[in-house]
Amino acid sequence: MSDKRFLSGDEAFAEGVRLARPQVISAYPITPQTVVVERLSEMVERGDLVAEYLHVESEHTALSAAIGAAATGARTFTATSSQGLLYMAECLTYAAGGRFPIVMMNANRATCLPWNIYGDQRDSLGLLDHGWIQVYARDAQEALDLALMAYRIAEDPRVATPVMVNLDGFALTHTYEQVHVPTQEAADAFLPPYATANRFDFEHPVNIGYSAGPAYNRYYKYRAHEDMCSALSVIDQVEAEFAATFGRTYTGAIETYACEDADFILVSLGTIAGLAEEVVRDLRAEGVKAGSVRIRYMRPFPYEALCEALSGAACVGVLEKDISFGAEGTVFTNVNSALQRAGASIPARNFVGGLGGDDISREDMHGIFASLQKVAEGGSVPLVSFLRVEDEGEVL
Amino acid sequence: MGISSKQSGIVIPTLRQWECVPAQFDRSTCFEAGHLVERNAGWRQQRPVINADSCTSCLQCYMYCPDGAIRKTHAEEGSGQPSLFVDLDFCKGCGICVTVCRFGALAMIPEKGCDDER
Amino acid sequence: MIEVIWHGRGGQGAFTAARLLAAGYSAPDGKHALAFPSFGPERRGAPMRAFTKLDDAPIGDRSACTRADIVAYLDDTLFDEGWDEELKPGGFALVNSVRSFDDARIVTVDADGVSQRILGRAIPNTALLAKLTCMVDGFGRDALAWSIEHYMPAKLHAKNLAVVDAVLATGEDGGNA
Amino acid sequence: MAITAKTITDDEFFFGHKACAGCGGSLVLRQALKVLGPHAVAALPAGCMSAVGFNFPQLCFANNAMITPFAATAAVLSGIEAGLRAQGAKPDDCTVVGFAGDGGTADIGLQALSGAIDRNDDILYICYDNEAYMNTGIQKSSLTPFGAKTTTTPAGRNAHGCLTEKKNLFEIVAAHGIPYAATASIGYLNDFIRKVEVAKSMKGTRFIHVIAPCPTGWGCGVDETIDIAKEVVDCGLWYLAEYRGPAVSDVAGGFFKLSRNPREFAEGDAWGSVEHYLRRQARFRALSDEEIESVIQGRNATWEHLRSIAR
Repeated sequence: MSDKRFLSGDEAFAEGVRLARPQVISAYPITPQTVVVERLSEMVERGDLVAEYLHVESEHTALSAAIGAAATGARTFTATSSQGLLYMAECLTYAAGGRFPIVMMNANRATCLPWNIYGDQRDSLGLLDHGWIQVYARDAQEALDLALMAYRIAEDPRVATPVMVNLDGFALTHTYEQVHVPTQEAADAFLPPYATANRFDFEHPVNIGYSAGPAYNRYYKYRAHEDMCSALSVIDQVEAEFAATFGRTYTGAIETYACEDADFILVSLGTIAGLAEEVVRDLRAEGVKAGSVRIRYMRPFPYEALCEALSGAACVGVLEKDISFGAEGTVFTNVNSALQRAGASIPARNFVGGLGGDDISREDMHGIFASLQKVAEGGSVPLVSFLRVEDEGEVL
Repeated sequence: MGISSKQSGIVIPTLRQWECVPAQFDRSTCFEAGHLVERNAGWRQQRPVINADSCTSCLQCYMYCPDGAIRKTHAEEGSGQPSLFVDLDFCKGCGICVTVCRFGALAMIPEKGCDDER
Repeated sequence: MIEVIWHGRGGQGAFTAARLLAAGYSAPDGKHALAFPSFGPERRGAPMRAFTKLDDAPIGDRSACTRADIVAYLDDTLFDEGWDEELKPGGFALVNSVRSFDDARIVTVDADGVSQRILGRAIPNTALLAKLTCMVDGFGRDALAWSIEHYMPAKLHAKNLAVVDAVLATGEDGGNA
Repeated sequence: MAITAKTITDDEFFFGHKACAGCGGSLVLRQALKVLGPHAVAALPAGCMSAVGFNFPQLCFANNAMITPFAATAAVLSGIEAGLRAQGAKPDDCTVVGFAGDGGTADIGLQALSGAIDRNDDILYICYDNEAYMNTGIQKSSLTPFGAKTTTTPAGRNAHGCLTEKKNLFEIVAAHGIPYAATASIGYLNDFIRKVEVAKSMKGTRFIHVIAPCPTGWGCGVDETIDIAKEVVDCGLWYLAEYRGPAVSDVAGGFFKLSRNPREFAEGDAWGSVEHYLRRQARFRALSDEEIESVIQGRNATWEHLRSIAR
């Protein structure tokens, strides 16, 4: 049912897109997304993928063209990264508001200035409020599988919301590993063709994407919110079907590791959770009850699942490649909100690292867990700390 | 089918009764085309009147009306010329029809005081 | 875990070597590998690095290796003072060189010479990989051949396999080729 | 067969809209859609015509139509066309058509338009030019002519309105080698309708730039729209022309043709003179006689150029 291949995250995702049979692809190259659009171009050239490939002149047009194509009922794909994502930001709201189930891959990359092409997650986390489902992959296999699942989730009539699949720039997009590539037959069995009433119709013409004044606007926003919330259960259903078809299991909006009896739990996103789990394993061997939570879906945000995973902890850490200047990391804000909803008075600390592609090492990770232990013992640890930033005045 | 007037058989956005039921529209911005719920009659301070005796059916008023509010009646059997009327539900009273008429067959009159003032 | 750091210049095939090693090693079920370049734009001729991580378990740490079991140099001119700072205890440097070194930790292959003779161009990566088949458990000649056949363009298979066999013919004791 | 007042369809595809009384832009949409017929798919960016055309639940397009991000008219058109074609769902008589204003075309939308022409996507782009950002309340665009007062080019002691010349959008578009580009005026409706018909019959990217006066922004009577749209042509400040690219004309550099080439222009303050045209609009009220003379000189230079390139 599948073919094992040694692929980068970008290449794996392109394979997933091929299997999903998008009818229109419009994309503009940007590092570190570029390999995806190169592979898709090759697939179209070879005839392995039958799609209209629009060589657009900008990211703004990439998503706008995808919106136009989606309005005809076509399955569409685009991909971007960083400044490109920001450049198409206004179009994100058109896609979400129009309830067009576009799937977009975003290669997580730092945002300017200083100019930097390396991985962090400030690009997508800064756009959480634009109505897209946001999911973060940990490895190339999950990236490929998410390409297929994202269409199922986005196109589910109860959801009808675009999905942004985030891959850590370089650490995932450019790292090669073994990936099971499903057969087209299995992919087709899992993902049927897209069918919708939200499209142009020559028998019964429609107006799409109109304006709506104060008397009506709120209903659209309310429904979008309700549907996004209920997408959590659709995600579970889609993953169950995915497991039945392909034999690979995913765990919903979060993934937990050794959390059941953990005192110190570190919450993170994307590939860095892999290192967190290795460090948890080391700490467990030393008798420290550590655990790791990987948030897979930032939107819809998994309040309940997080509360359940974190409620027994003595201290929670949130490690993220993001900072909301003048506030704190956005993931931290969201996690704290979940804890507050559960009425849990668990101390939590925010660790900001990996910005602009900076390494997060095993030693850094041990340091974070040491800080969590210190907090639990009543020690003083700043609410928000930047990893690897020396004290003011120190010569680097 | 709202947009096709049953009487005339032409395709045109048409007024209809509408009830606001959010569940019927709130999941996408995709809705039946040509769905009108309001007239534009209230915009008018004056209205055009057509003097049928002077009208040559040259159709310039029909062509140049930005609102499509000069409408044709279907020609009677055997008669080649359509006659024209003003759709007072949607005429905004701009007066373009009067200025483009070379035959003086249209004139603007004050809206106030008209029997069917809307 | 076995970690390999590759030093080369843009265009020499260091990252291809990193990938071929990882792909061949992890082809059997239960074996895992990551291969990645030093991230960023690659410029022809500029010194660059690539990394291979090999293990029996899934590899969570995707950060660049700082110390490796094997540090491979595709270009003799990159092999310089301080080379042993990247070595784990017991590690080896593998150098494309015709020089001889009085240090048991340095293994050399005349990869330029072999590849020039067989490929007609100095593309040293498969010659170095051939040497690695003697140094990495679970990455024998068959695994390398499988990698070449699956991840190199078809027209290059035969000649690269010839390079591998030429290197191996000079002795499988890890001695200098 | 050419469409005339007698033969044009009775169908109305843009009706019940909330455009200002006497709006020139709405006439562009009304007539273009009548020519293109029920299978046209229209896309409109944020702007007057989308704001007045579909404000839920008052939806005034009888055909398939959608809104686009401001900068993305051509981009969305490309997507619609590709989507229909990819699904084999595009009727033979379907024109994918965009209607964008001067700002939405010559300013923020120019990049997407250039991209679509570069790809030669099979779309028709119609720019209705009312010479300023009217939907937001009359601000200068790059198609605002010299001397026009807008809310961002006020006429005061130091400056008499807009200081820049109208951008030469038609030649910019033609320079791509586009299969078909034309200029038109709603004052010459038969000419406009003919050009829409020509565009409808062709494949690839097609572009029509049609001048569409805005009584609100230009400062004239709501019943003057058509007359003023005629006069701008007759006084030579707007020209009616067609361009056919090398691929369809077999002429290197393309084939440029004037649809109207008056032997002479009216002078003084007679109807059809530059002075009459400018003086009747409040937006040009601050212009001095010298500035009007400079507009006339500019007009003359433009026509010298046009006549030199026309065949």
